[in-house]
Amino acid sequence: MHVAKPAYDKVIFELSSPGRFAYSLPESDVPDSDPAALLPKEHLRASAADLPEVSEVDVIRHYSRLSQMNYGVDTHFYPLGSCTMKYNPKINEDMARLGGFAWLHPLAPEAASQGALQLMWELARDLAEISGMDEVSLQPAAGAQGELAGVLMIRAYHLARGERRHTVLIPDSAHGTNPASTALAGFSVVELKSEANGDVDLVDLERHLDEDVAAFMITQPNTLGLFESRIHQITEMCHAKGVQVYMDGANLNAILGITRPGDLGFDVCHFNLHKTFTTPHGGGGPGSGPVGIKAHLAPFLPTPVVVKRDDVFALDWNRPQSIGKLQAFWGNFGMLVRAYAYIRTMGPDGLRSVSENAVLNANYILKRLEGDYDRSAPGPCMHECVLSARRQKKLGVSAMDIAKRLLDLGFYAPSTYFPLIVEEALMIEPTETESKETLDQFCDAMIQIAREAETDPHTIHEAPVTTPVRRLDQTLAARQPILRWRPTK
Amino acid sequence: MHVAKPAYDKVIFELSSPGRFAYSLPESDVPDSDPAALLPKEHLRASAADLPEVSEVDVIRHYSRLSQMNYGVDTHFYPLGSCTMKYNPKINEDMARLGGFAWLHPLAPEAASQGALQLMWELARDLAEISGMDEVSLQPAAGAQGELAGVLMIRAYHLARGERRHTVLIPDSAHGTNPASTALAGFSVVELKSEANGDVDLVDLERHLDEDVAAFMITQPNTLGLFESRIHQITEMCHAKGVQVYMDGANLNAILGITRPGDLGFDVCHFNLHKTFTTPHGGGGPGSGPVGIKAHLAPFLPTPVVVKRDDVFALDWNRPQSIGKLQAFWGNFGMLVRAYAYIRTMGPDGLRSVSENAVLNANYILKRLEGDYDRSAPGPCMHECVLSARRQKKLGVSAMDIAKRLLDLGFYAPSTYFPLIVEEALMIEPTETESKETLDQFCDAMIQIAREAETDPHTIHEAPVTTPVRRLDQTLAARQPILRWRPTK
Amino acid sequence: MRYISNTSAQQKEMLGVIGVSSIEDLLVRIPAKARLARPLALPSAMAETDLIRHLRRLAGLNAGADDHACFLGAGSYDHAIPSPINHLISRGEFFTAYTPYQPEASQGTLRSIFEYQTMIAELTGMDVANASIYDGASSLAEATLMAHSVTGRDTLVISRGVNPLYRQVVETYVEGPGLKIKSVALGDGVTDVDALRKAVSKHSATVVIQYPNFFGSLEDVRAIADIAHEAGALLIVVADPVNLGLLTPPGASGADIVVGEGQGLGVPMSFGGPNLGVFAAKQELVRRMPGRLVGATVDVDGQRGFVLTLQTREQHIRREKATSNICTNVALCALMATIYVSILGKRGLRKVGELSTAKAHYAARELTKIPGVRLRFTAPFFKEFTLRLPKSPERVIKRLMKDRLLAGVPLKGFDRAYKDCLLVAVTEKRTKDEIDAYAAALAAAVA
Amino acid sequence: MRYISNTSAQQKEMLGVIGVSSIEDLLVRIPAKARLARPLALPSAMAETDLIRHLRRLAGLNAGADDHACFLGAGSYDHAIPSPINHLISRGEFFTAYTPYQPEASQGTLRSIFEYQTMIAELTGMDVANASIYDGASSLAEATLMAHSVTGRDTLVISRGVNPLYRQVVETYVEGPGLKIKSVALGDGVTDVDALRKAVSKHSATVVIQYPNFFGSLEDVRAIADIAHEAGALLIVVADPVNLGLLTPPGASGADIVVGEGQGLGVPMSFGGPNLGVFAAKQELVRRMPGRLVGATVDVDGQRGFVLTLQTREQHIRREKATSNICTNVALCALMATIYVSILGKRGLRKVGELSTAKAHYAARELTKIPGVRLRFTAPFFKEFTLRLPKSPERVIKRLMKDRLLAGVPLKGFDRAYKDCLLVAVTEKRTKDEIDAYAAALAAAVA
Ligand SMILES: Cc1ncc(COP(=O)(O)O)c(C=O)c1O
Ligand SMILES: Cc1ncc(COP(=O)(O)O)c(C=O)c1O
Repeated sequence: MHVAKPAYDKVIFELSSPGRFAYSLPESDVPDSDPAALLPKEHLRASAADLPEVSEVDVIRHYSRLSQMNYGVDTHFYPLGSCTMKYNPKINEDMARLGGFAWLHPLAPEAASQGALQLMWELARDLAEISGMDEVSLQPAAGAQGELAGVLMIRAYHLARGERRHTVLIPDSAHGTNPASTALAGFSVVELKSEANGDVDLVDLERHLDEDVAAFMITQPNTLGLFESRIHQITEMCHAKGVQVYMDGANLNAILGITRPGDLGFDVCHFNLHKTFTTPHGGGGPGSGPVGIKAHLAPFLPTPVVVKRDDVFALDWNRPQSIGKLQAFWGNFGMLVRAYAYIRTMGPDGLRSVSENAVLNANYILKRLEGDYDRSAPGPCMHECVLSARRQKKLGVSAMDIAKRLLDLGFYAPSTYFPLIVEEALMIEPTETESKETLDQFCDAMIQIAREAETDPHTIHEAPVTTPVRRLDQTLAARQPILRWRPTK
Repeated sequence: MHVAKPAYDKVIFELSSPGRFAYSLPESDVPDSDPAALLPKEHLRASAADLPEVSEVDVIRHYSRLSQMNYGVDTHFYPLGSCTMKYNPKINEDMARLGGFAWLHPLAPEAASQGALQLMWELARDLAEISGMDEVSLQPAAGAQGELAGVLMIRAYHLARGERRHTVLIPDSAHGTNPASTALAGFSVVELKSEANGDVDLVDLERHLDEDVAAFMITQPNTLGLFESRIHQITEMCHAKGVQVYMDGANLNAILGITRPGDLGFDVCHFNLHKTFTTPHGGGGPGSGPVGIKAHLAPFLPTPVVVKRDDVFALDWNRPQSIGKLQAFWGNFGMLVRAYAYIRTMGPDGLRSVSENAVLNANYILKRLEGDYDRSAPGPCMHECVLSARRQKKLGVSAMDIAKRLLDLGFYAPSTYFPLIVEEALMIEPTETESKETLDQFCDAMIQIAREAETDPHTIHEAPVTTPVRRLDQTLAARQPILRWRPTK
Repeated sequence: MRYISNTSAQQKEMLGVIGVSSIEDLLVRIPAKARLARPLALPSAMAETDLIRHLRRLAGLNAGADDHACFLGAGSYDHAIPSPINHLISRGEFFTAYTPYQPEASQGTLRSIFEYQTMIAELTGMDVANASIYDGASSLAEATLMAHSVTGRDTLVISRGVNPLYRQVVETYVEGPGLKIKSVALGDGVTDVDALRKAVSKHSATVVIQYPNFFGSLEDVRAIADIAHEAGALLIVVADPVNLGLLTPPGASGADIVVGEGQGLGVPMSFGGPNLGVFAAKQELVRRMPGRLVGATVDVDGQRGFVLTLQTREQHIRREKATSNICTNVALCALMATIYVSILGKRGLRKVGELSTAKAHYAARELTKIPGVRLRFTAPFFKEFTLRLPKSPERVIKRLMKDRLLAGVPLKGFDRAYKDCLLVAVTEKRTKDEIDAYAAALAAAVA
Repeated sequence: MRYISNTSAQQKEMLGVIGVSSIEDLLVRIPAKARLARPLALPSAMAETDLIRHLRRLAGLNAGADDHACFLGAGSYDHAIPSPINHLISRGEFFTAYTPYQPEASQGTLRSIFEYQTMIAELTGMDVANASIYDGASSLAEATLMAHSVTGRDTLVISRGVNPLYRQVVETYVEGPGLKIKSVALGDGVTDVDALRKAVSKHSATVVIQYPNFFGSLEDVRAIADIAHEAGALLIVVADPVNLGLLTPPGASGADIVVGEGQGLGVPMSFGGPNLGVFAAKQELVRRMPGRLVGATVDVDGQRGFVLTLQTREQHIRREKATSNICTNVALCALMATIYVSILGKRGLRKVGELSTAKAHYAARELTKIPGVRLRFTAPFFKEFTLRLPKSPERVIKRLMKDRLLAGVPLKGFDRAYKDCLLVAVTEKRTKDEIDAYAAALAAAVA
């Protein structure tokens, strides 16, 4: 019988041995290099920071082993809804590491950064075309920062028109960053109840639309994976009341080349390059969250804006109405290179095909699983489907249990308990990069778990048993937080 | 309880789906590009080769998973004797991939290859200094080819002096490539019995030395990990009879900066850059096996020789007495870059420290294990130690069983059953890159196995149980060889 | 398409299973008038070789620090990046994993973040650090919001020694909550302590300084901490952790929150992003911190393991009441920093500081030997210093580019008062030869 | 030392356990007169940044195909290398593993070699392939020795269409066994079949041809196979597997052994090495093959697994009677090829052939429009062809280097009869623009 290897259980500090080292630094080649002679004493650390003392082989082996404790898209199907865990092309990595990109200082003279600026300018233009927006800022570091930028531009827009509006409407199905970003921008959030399938409740919307409302913020397709059909009506209703409409573009992977936020009437839309445009997630970032806007919001774009003047690219700082800066420099350029490489690789037909296949794959899963799990909404879905484990829950098996069991069966888990409006939600986003074979294996596993819930819930409750650690005590972690390593005496 | 994941069991062909593809090729940008119009019909394949049809994500996931089924130095201690499985520095990889190296065509004009030629010239000079030889050819592709080159030079040397010598003396403790290379060079091999500790039996040697002997070929330190102390006497005895002395340099990691083959009287010595000089083993190559010689053999060096003339580096083809070429081009250049980077990184003191620590580590293991396993020889060893499992064998536990059990305990295995003169040999080479902590863990495991052999041999016989597959049927594989994949109908 | 796995035969088969005849049938909820009736107007697909050619060309138009001697700083630094980092972070299991929501399948990421938190806490001299914020500037902005929420006060007192780009980001972030900013002028290269004392009041949520500051000078953190604390304000110190192997950690001088840009810890400059926002604080502030935190715990078998913890601070639970809106952060950059700190270690990180100090001071000595070139301030500096030039810095920069020298950051764009100034950063990577070449070229340029 | 893990404290501790007082005490068997009394005369240790600077400088002196349009061939080709290859082979588990002696801990390597063997067999049209030989030339040399041992005959009949560098390696390898070589002249770019017929006899162990041959021309393999087989000799065909996605596999034309250089399958040119020696043969010859073979089997639980098999052919078992002395081979290059073939696949590999053919023929048409520039032969060619130039090829090459064009391989060094000839290779990677630029530059150079 096969047996699991004992898991590796070290923290780098535990490999430390006094005097060991992995660094390679030249000796000083300049005269008079004693820091004690160069710096006032009070600025020199009294004692060395307690950092690891390890060799290069220690480092390589430790982090190689740690990596083996992770599931990644490169090794596992990762059906994490809302996250678009598609395959991250390797050529993008090579391109982002080209010397002229990776080693370029952000404050290098503009004349010596023309290639980087051109890439940004073209990418912004391409994202504008893809989204049907008029202009795009590449500066936001992730989706949530794109939201903040977008909402701040809306705020500035109203203020510039002399209007003080204080609330933003957000459906209860929204991602947590939507209300959080909105609050950060100084608005009060009014939560709208969605219809059961995540559609906007038009009556409720109508009721809430007034002069205090600055914006309505929705996700399209919505977080149940459905396209909001009455979108034109919605954007018109809002505009009629002077309300700006914000689209959370996290689900853009569903609609590339099929429909465009700008054409639907949205005023603002952010992108997640780390979702739709293949930049890797890296265990939680870096991402990149460009924000697109219609022309009336252009004066408020974050500074600086990349512009092209007579074939020369430049950073334009002279934007008196700008909301200002979001991060110190121009955006997560390394991610921009990857997204640019991806868009150039795919071309217009390729991008459309991405969405078509993403939709096909999600519907295939939906079809194969609808007998065993409850659907959250009728009809076809877009690029993801949300199932409910409420049937399994009655048998004592929760969405979380199902997630854990999937880990044992060789899959990462779907998103669970999101959107909040679906009980025991299992949000499954396969992406276009997965094959039917993989989807079938996953569906077989899901169906097996549905059977086990009926006949052998113990196996599910015990899961995972094949991972380096088994279920972890979250309560203990929160009650007695241990947030850093300390030597045991 | 933790349970092992079911192993991945695919061959790339089994992921194939007709019409799927991972390649990216431009469309033809030249006119008239139909091959049927350009090439006579009989030269065009009648039907396409039956190759995989897979996507890029299939490829990445498949090979990432396959890699996870391997142990490498980056993940495991690899105490494989005679193989010098030391840590392979990552910076060497970066250097070998520089555009001007990796993308350089071997027949680029000399004027446009000066950097590559300089590197080769310097490396040859450095290896000569390290070994105390007069000249070094970098052309041999691995140790065995270095041996072939060395023995052929000896052959040419004798012939050039008008002597026809037909035999080469090789101790019974030698690596298999020594007799194989010698035979390939057209010599008969006479095997000399070694003393129990692998030392040369001087009486026996004396008896065999005559005018028909072209060379005596030994490994120094020998394959039991011991330095042959009477080496000067041996080389002098040989030289007195006109016999050339060849040193298999596989164990050079023991003596860097401490002693030099050239100073010991050797006429020829090959290097394994993939052992001593950190080029990675890659699952079985590529390696690089430069060969060093004394001046009297220089006329016979393989062509071309890298030379420096007035600060210009060139390939010298005008070597009328040369043994000729060993591979099409100049040597495994990619490996030469790595070895060069390593030698420059270490410097003279660093290299000496390598050998000192390699010796220290081996002796530490020897000391810690000598109570539980039989030593093959008394006294301190050099960079590796050979133990015998003859005690365990009496309990029904063989060297191979011990090797398999080690896999379960998180270590690759020592070399087993080599050298042939040690019964149930376990040849352990820790290398200098391993820490005391790792050595202790390994020794603890070895001692645990020695205990298990006494109390629980069943566990050892069942091993390995944590690997993707368990013990494999070698007999079946050889009796009914299945050497390629075929579709199942 | 090589990134799309299903063949058209499979697509048909799947449509059959679904029970529709085309993908169009799945898009029925998208009304006709919403449909894009034409292909996207984008360049058509490029093959890999063409793409490489194109991007190599673009990259070739930029003056990277790989083939220029880079004396630029001001928030991004050309420190040496040990080779193993890229090899390790490129392993797909790290690179292509999501935020560790399923901890059992993410122990690699979780453990490395736990290590990262420990290292940052050590370096800054604080109790706890989070798993990262986007960059140093947004990290500072988050810190000011946190100070506001902790103190309930509305005014931020910010030294003009803080990177002006950072101050701009703070301005953006405090627009929503409507906080007020009071700027404190510099004396001779460092915060004017008297002016600061006057600026601080019982409305001050925080005092913000940078150490070493934007101009490279070393602030008296301890004195400023006392002023802040006397007024009941928190002291936020912006500090680059790569310097803290040698310099006194702000935590030891009284900082309540330390933020900063961690790019110097092994992250490529990459035209300014992605970066690594470092965020560390005192223990008592932990439940007010923005961003993710990893904590140690045990599994059902009692084995040590790691999880995301104290998540009730975060947006996915607390929504509009969260401490921050941050979700995706810069975990991979934190991993780079973790590996960097492991490699440099206790002694190496100190040595980076020592070498940077030595070379910066050598450079300052050599450059100021040139007639007309002077240090703008007399305050002690660390690895970066401000020069006053006798000729237009922009012209000098252009001239030195010809020698493949990136001479420094001209300060005119930040503050016209410094229009004759050049900010010069010298890391451990710069050689004496490069500095001497710089001096020679500068001498010629201003002659 | 960063690559040496033990600290001096640990070294002392270990010496204590061993029971000696210094490392010197462990070296007692090395006699004093054997000891090197001085440090090695090598440059002293370089820090990583210095090393990078130094090696970048050396690399910069070379004209790589990354920034030159490369029309060089003659055994090494600038085919495009898909990006995933380097990412996958760089995974430490592949990169730093040894030969799979412990199969249970080496299934990754073993499986990939099994795949490789299958692909090479498919491409060459043979029954079995081994796990690799050093390079195409040594692979050919091994094949001739194998033909000798299979037939018991002593003469090798080798066409002058075989790469002269390969023929030199064969000469080296057959020196020991004392085999004789008969060269067969070329007719119009291909082996003179009449001359071949005359050269073959009952002493011929093998006939060796190359397809396409050194000059780029396509040999009539079938006709030559018949001649060889009539005389009881084995036919060895040297062929580049990257071409065999499009071209008729030698196995289908009667080859008994197919060898060749597999570098084109995703292995960087790297100044000529490491390369990938391909070796495939008919089933009945398998037990005489050199090199490693991986076979499928089952484990004790009946699960499929892979092992090194038929090892009694090899040196570590058979010693001086082994079929070859080869031990370390080029497994990692075989892995590159395996991944390459997986990525290109059934259709892609054919397309590489089609594009190469199309571009080579376009180049030949364009270049021969230049007055005085002609094809040296009229025989059909594939992706490589031989030009006769009106001016010294060496001069032309030098001239075209200025335009970042690597124009071709001058043939003078191989055979003075071709001193006015240039061998030009055109892979799928070359663009029409590059070819047109080449034509323009050549026209100017010979005008
Ligand atoms: C629907 C939705 N909106 C917003 C976000 C936030 O994006 P980011 O994590 O890039 O800040 C996410 C991320 O998961 C999301 O799924
Ligand atoms: C002692 C000895 N000699 C020779 C060789 C052969 O070297 P290579 O595998 O490089 O051909 C080896 C390889 O293991 C060896 O250990």
